[in-house]
Amino acid sequence: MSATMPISAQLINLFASVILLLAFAMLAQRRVLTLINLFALQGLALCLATLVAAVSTGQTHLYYSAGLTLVLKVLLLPWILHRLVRKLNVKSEVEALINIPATMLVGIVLVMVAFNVALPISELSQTITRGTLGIALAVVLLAFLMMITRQKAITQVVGFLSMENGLFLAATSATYGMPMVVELGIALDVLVGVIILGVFFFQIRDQFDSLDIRHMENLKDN
Amino acid sequence: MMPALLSIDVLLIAVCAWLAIGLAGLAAPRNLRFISKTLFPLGALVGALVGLSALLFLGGAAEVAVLAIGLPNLPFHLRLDNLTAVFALLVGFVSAGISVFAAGYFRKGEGTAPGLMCLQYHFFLASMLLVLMADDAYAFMVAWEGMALASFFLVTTDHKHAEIRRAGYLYLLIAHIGAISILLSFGVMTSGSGDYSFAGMRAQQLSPFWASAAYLLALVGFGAKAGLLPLHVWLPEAHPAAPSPVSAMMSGVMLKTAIYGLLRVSFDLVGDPLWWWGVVAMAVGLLTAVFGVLYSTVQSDMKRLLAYSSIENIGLLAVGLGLTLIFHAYRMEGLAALAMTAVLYHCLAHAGFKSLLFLCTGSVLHATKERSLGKLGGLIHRMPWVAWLALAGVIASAGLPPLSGFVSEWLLLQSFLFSPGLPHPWLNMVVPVAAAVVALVAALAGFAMVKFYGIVFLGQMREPALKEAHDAGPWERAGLVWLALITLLLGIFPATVISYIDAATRQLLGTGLADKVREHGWWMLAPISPERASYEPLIFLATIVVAVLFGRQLVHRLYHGRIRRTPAWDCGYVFQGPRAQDTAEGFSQPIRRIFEPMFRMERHFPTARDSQPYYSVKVEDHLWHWLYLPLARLMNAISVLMTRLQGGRIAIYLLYSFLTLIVLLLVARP
Amino acid sequence: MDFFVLMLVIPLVSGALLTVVGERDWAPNLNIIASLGTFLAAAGLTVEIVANGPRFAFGEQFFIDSLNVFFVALTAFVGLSTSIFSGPYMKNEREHGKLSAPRLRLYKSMFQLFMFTMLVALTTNNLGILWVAMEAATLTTVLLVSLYRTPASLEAAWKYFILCGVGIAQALFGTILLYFAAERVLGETGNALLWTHLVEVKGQLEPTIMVLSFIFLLVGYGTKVGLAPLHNWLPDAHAEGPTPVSAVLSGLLLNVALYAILRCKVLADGAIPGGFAGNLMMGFGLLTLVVAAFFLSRQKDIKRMFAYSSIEHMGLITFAFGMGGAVANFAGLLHMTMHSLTKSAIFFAVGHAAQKTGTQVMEDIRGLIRINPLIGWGLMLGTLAILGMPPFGVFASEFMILTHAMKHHPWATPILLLALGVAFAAIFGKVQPMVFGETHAKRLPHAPAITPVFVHLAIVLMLGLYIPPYLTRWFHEAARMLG
Amino acid sequence: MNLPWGPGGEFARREAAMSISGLLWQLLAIVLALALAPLLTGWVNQCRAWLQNRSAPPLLQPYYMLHKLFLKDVVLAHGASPLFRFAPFAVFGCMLLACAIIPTLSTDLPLAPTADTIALVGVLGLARIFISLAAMDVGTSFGTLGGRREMLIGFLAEPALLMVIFTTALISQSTSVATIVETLAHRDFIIYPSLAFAGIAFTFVSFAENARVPVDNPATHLELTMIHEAMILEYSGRHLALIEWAASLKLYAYSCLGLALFFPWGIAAGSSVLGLLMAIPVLLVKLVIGGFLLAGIETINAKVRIFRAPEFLGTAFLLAVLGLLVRLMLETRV
Repeated sequence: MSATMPISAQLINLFASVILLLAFAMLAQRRVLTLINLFALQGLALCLATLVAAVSTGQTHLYYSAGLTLVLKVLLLPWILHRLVRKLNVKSEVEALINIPATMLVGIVLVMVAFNVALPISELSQTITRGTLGIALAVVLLAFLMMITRQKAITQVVGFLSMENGLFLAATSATYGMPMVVELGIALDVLVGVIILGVFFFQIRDQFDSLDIRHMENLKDN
Repeated sequence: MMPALLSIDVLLIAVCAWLAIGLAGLAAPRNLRFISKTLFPLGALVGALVGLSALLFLGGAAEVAVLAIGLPNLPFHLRLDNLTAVFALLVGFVSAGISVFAAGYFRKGEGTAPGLMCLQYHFFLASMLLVLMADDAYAFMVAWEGMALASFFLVTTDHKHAEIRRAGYLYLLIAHIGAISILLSFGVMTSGSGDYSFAGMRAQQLSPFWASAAYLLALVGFGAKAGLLPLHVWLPEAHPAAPSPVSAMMSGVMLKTAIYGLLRVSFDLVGDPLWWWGVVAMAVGLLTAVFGVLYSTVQSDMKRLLAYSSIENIGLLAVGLGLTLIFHAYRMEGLAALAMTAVLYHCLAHAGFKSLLFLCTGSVLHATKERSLGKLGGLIHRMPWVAWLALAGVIASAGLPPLSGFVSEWLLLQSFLFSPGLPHPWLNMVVPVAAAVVALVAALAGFAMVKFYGIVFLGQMREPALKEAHDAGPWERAGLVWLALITLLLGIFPATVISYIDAATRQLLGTGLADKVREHGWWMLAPISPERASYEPLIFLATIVVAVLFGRQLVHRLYHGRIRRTPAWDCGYVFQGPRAQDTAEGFSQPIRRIFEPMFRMERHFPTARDSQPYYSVKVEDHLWHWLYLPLARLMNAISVLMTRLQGGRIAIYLLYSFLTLIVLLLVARP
Repeated sequence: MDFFVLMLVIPLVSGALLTVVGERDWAPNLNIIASLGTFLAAAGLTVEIVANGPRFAFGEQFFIDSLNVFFVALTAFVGLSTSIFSGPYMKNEREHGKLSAPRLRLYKSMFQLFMFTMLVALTTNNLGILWVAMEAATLTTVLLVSLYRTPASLEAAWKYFILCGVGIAQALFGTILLYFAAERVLGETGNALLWTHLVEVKGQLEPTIMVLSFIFLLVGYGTKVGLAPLHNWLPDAHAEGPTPVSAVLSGLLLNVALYAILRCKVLADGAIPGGFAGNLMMGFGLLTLVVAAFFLSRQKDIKRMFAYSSIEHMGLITFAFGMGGAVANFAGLLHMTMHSLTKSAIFFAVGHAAQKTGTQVMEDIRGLIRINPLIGWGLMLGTLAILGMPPFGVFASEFMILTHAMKHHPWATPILLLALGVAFAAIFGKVQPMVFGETHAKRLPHAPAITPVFVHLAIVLMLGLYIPPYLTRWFHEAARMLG
Repeated sequence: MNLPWGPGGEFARREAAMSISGLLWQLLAIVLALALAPLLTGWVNQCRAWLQNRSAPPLLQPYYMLHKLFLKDVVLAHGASPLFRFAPFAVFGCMLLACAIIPTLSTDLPLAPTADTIALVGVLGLARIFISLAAMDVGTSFGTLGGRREMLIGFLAEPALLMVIFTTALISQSTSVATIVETLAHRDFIIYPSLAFAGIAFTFVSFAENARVPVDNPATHLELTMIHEAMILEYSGRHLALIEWAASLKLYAYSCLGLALFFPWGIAAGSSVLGLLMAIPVLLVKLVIGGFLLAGIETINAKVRIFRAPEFLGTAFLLAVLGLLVRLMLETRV
């Protein structure tokens, strides 16, 4: 990164780093409610990054995108998740399959992988925020890792949504956002998905008396 | 003038007619009378027509047709040449007999509805004919698998028995594996040209390696259908399971389509053969023949006995084929023609006598409801027609003059005898030994046939219920007589028959026996010259018949013809019940003893303390335990390993996805 | 009215309508009528496209050419027969007490919505909307899979949701990268996700980005196709959902996901030299084929087994498209058609069979041919067809795939054949005793709708022996488009 | 035709084969066989008796036996089928044919092309099948036992016999008996080591096939040992007579075949009266010596257990194959 980088780019890079940091924090987090809050924070950082991009490029649809992120990822989804956690009486401890230090180590490796993979592409980017593509990929991979290592249904969903954040970051940083109609569609899908999942949680709890996904290992072939 | 109807058109019409007859059966699936007394005789008529038109065609120039069906870039190519015609002759005439028999065979209330069976049966016939006519890989495969499918359904007609279902499964599975192998062979023969018509394959020049690959794949593929070792296991299971006309059709006719396929590939499609192909075929054939005949002697089920005997005959055919290949590879076309004639002749002969024997078992089965040799006996008294006609089949099957089986065996041995002179010392050594084995097989076949005939038809009835047995009905008799007639005619007019089927040999090898044979008149078979070898079955038969009649007249004239009936003498023993006779197991005891390592036996001997002493012996196939079961276990083990992938844990599933992604990101580069 | 609009509107409106009116006596008929309407509209559209060539709709957002109109026709047709089949099937389920009226309402409306999302996915020109529609299809089917609300169905639906959700998220990343690559060429015109525009400039797309993009797209949509080792959701979802859903999942959804990959492959092929995309697909295809084949023999549940069979066939089709070239693409398309028709027919028969015997456990299903000969023969012939027995059409396409593979990738043929052989042994060994043999099962109140089974099989049979010239032309056109 | 050998010039086509004189000679050969066969049996029995220090039956005893049996009524078991009654005639016919095609006096026989050596083995096999089936027909314990044993011997002996014939056929490049004999008899004297092997094998086979001592004992009715006798237990009257006669014919046929193959000198090549008249005494002398040797071997051997018979015949088979190989190894490249 050269020293002549405009302030907006520096800001976006900053927010991207914050998102990555938050992804690590989520990976390390043991409590469900804090996890949701971290997710909301990540959304906020994403929103701010988008906003900076919008201001610096003057593209109007990025404003909409930022607003959408704010409404959906920062307010609506965390609220729904909070409600679910309260209604379902989820135990606040999150149990991981592998212990957290090990997870973090794997996470570091993943970040290295992501940066390496994204490097050749970043160099092609004409946008001011090209470095963030690697971060976006790292966030996606970290979220993936979180889904693998966590045993609660609800943490898997948070991981899934965090992955979505990474994707949006990628979209913003690499291309200044997707076409509006697509972004709307994606947002709608995410929303509907979370609502369906919410319904699911209740059914799962009714059937299994728990939201622990280890109870859902009956369908197998071996 | 009307444009003349080509023979290929006649055959095509026959295919359609068979299909139509089959579908007509579906129109009234439960009307047994209509189906058996109208449709099956019609099918027989079509069969006779097929045989006749093939006979008339023989010697003619190849006819081709391209149908509007098939794949977009590969429509059905059909071709009628002399090789096809010889086998079409076989299919037509033999199926005619079997269909006539079937008209009287099927009864009410047995397994599949008669209409459905009629469909399957005629579909089977049509697909066999189509196999012979197919001139591209797709048409061939469609017909080939259609044939397997139809026969599979026929085999499982009586599917409420678990072992019949198992037999059907094994059959279709091996047939399918064979089909895969055949397809691969075709693929190799196109050698990447993408032209899957047979004409395209002929045009290819394969390197020896790929030609060998194609040949070996074909050997495996067609061998699976024919019942060559070690892919024979389906045969002794499927034949007893099927209704007898179907067994007859499968054993007599269907197995020959595999021989046809081998001939087609080895001599027509693949190009110039290598000498060791013949050695491979011969070795496999010898093993198969010895195995088949030994196992046929120890069977206790009459249809299994015949099924193993079919394996033996297929083995002999493979030996003949191998010999032909060897001669052909060394450009000794005259001898190759002799061996190939033996093969073709044996195809015809075996088709006749083996279907005859299977149909006889069908009649016996109907009359007694019994397949086990241990519960039959003395049926010659109740079923004279069947018994005397079966005798013809037995003599032919034992390879004895003057019936059909002997002619082909004779030709085969002749070609063995003239094999020295091969430019390969090892072969010169090995071939006579092979001839010795063939001789042993032929002799053992006699043993098996005596056992079959003696225990089923002769002696005292082993069960009281056999007294109720009735002879075959008129339709069944007609079918049997027809096939016995084929066996007889093939036996006593070999020169005539050879002068017909020679066209196929000539087509494949460029030379034939017909000229030599025709030099000596129709009664004499002298494929090379009378000084070398000759055989006059008609005079042979006539001499024996004259001797018998003359001797009888003479004895009656000079002495008398008085007969007194008394109980049997038997060295004065009193206890002469049916159980004093040899059982099926007892009869084959010498074989089991001499060839003990060949069998996997489970025996139970009675001890002094048994309250109900009994003896039992169960003979099993080594290959099951050496090949098939380990293979099944291996497959199962792989499956068990594989299914660990699906352990039920979502985190692991996600991990798979994750790792796939990571690996691809790191590794995949254009 | 425009056939295209009609085709999209009918399922959407009828889906909403079915939600509103709830479960009534005539609701199944409405379902059928809506499906019929969709099918007729699709047929009309097909005729139009075949006659007039490709067209756009809604500006450039939708694009119908001979490739996707073929999928559209197939989807609408299988949708129609599934709706016919599900009428009596669902009635029986209700009388067995497995489903209540609200669930049936949910089923019908979701079914129509599912059709809608698939038709959108197939016809859209915008790769972003394609993604959105795929995700929406996942959501609707998640609800369908969990329809019984049993622990097993919930577990299956959950796995389906998470795995496919994650998978499709990766596809989104791939789409973003694609957009990124396209924008460098097309500029910020908003057309950078329109396939018709992309395909014109595919040669100029940056290969480095396209490699990454295609990897993400393949892994993403590949999860939905059921490529190993991403397939784990598939058998669960097929086995635990209602049978009509299994039929459309196997027969349609997998096709649509593969269609998405195909569209992306065309772009990747244009951008990346050396057949990278094709090789990747061939690798995945072979792996999938082999893995699925070995899974088959260990199955106990009939629907699960046929689900693995679907995976196996998807592997084969992916392999075919991976090989590329007119013949292989043609064969792939043909095989997709055959597989859809055959597999849905099998699921129809299996559904009736399982209903009649009251179980999906294969060892407990015996003697179908005695319970109902038509179902028995339907299952038997369907199984033989799917196993690639001539004269059924599956053999035709397998023949073309195999022969093409022999010509261009001889090393792969033994693997293909081994897998096909293993699959044959496994499936046929299990189906035969179910169809044949003795039984104690009882009759059911509602006569089964067996017509769809035999209509499908008859089409498959016909196509095995004779492919009409216009269909050939159409397929060739589509195959050529795939390059 | 591209054969590695050409048809030998010395084999003139036998145009005269079907001539009247040919037919007469053929008839003479048959009649001679019919007449001489029981005599040969009688002679062997006489020799055996001498060698065993018994007083011998008259030389013509077999004829008396036949006459007596023909006179007697046939006593038929209740369970006997028509096959049982047909079999003796069939067996007799087969043996007659066999005798007709084996050159005894002359190689110029009209029936010679009817059956070559392979067919000869076939005709013997046919007879065996008939007699075995007949043995099983009545359904007694000994009958089936005999039939089974006969088939056992048969399937071991038949290939050995074929191998012997193959060896000779390879030497003469022909399977026609007449041609073989002509070649062996009228060529310059060459030592064929292969023939020695073949000869021993042939001897073994003929002992087994004719129910002679190491394998079977023609003079026993001891149930555990008998083979041939077990099969014909139920026969009586003219049927038994025919079977006994056929057995004699078989012995005669084997003897003549052996003589023709291994000691072919003296058999006339054409149909000249002189040659034929010369051939008769030569044949008689050879048969007398052969019969004596047969009796001698029978005397100095003991009957073996039935399960040693396969070993015995296996040895024969092996020797025959060995002969064949020797033929190929040593004699083809001369």
